[in-house]
Amino acid sequence: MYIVASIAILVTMGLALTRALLGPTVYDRVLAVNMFGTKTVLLLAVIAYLYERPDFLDLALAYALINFISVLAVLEFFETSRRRAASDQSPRR
Amino acid sequence: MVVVFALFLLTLLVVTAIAIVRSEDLFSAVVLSGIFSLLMAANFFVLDAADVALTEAAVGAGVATVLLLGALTLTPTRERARSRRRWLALTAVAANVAVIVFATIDAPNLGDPQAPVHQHVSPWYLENTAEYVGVPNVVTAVLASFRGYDTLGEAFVILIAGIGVLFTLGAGRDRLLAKDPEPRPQEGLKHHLIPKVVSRMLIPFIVLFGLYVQFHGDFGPGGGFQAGALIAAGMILHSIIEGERAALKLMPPRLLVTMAVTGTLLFGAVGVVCMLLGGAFLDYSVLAAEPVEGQHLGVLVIELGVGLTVTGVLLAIYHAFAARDQ
Amino acid sequence: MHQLLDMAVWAASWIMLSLGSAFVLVGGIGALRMPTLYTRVHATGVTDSLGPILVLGGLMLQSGLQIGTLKLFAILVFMLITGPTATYALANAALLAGMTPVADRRSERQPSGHEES
Amino acid sequence: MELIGHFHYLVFAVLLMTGFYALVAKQNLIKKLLGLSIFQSAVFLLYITMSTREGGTAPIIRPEAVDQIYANPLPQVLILTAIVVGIATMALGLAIVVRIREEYDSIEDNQIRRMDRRS
Repeated sequence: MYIVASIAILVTMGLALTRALLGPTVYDRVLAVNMFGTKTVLLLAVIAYLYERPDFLDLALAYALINFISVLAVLEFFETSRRRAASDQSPRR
Repeated sequence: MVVVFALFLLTLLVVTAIAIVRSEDLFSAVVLSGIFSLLMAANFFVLDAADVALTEAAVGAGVATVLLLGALTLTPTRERARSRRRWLALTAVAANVAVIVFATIDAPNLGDPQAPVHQHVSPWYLENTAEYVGVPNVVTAVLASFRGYDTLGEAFVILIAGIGVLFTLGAGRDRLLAKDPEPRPQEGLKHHLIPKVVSRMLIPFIVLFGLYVQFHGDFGPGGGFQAGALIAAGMILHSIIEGERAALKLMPPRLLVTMAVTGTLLFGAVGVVCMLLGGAFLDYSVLAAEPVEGQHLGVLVIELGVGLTVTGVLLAIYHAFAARDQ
Repeated sequence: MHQLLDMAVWAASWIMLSLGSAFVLVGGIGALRMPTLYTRVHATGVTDSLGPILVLGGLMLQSGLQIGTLKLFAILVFMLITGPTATYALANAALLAGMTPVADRRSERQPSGHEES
Repeated sequence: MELIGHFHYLVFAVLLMTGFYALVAKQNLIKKLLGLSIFQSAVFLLYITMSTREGGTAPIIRPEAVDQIYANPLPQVLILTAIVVGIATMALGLAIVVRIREEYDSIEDNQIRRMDRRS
């Protein structure tokens, strides 16, 4: 049963990767990464049970906590580049 | 069955790597490298390397993407020039793949217990860790105690890399603080209410979890390297949300550098103290009356040193990039 | 009586796990097949909350009361907090960059500077 | 079975050479650094592959499990430290790229060389 769940998650990871490769916009790629992250958390949790070592859930916990930092960093990246494009047109030193 | 999962994950890994190299948009390449890191962590986990997977998770999700994005804000995000002598390079690369595959034909199968790697030191480590160091996590024991010299060297490499970054980019940070130290209302993502509230709620938990990983490293997956990266990720989140100036006010550059240097010095000092107490360099058995107690103490202290170094260096590096673009 | 309860918990956990896997898979298919960015955000955003609830809930029922359950609960709580935040941040970034949500695929507009060759 | 046992080595070879290709053929300096990190990851993968043992589990001793097989801790220790060192050195590389961009206003290898020759 764990195996069925992990196969579903793995297939979803494959689909998310396809979306990340196809694009078409950068936001689609970021969406795919975020989705990939949540699927990784689930996969790690399920495999920890499959291996019968639930003490390895620390790993899934770490991902659950810090996965969205990269999405926020992307948001900040866009904000910074937009702010800069608005404030000065000249090349920055 | 899990072996089949590993095959699937590895295939995805190769696809992602090729996509990273092919993509002309550097931003997409960086985003894809986030997926690459997730896949690496999943692979490490499937291959029974929980500690390594935790490190990759903490570094890849929390720090690497953010650093790359920080560099991309300072550079153009599109690749302009076409590849040079593409076919020559492709032929050379294909030939090399063939050579490596040929060289690994005789290599032992995956998980072969008769493989030479499993014959020499590792059985000794696995059997005697409980007796000599007394911690369940053999990886931590080998890292901190048996191969302490190596880890000391790595800590110094990290410190030196951090110093290098500060020498290359550092001036901008002092300029930022000297020019206008007060946090601005427009800075960071403060005007996005939901991320702000959620992050303020999460940052304590990330740091708490980092401390748990730091001090629970003897018993479960964890240790100084992972904890340092996790805590750095938490503080980077704080900096993304509240803005660069607020973050620098909370943890001034001087403090970060002090943390990094103190960590490595602490590591080295433990070694010297061991020598002064009559043992060998980094032989913690002499630190307490019972050798195992001493080992425990030594492992704890040097993991703390490593954690301090990694946190300090990673945060200093992040701020060096982030303050540069202001 | 105890046996019956165990059976019920066991069955419930398997049902949750399989339902969760189904939702996860549906989310993946949605992310791939939906026509525009915002519909894709919708597909993944919803299933990224429901899938973990069911999968991790199923695992929790499997493990019974132990430290692992607590960790699973923490993972679930953090995922439920961070997932929607990430989705929000992403959709917000796209909206601010000038991508308008449209119902028709042909009129999907891509802002200059963000499309790729 | 032979193929499954050696698939990791194949992936190692392909990843290593993908990274190497980016290093030698791409002109963009950040792309070169990404290639370097892929190269590095390939080596990590090889080491971790070597550390696994059939029927084993991660080397965290469980006293209650008798005759449990554990993976080899030594490669894991080496790679664990190498990952953090890798990110620190990549940051150093990125810092140098940023400085190059500030001096030359370009991060393309061939353009930088051209400017060097002209001056």
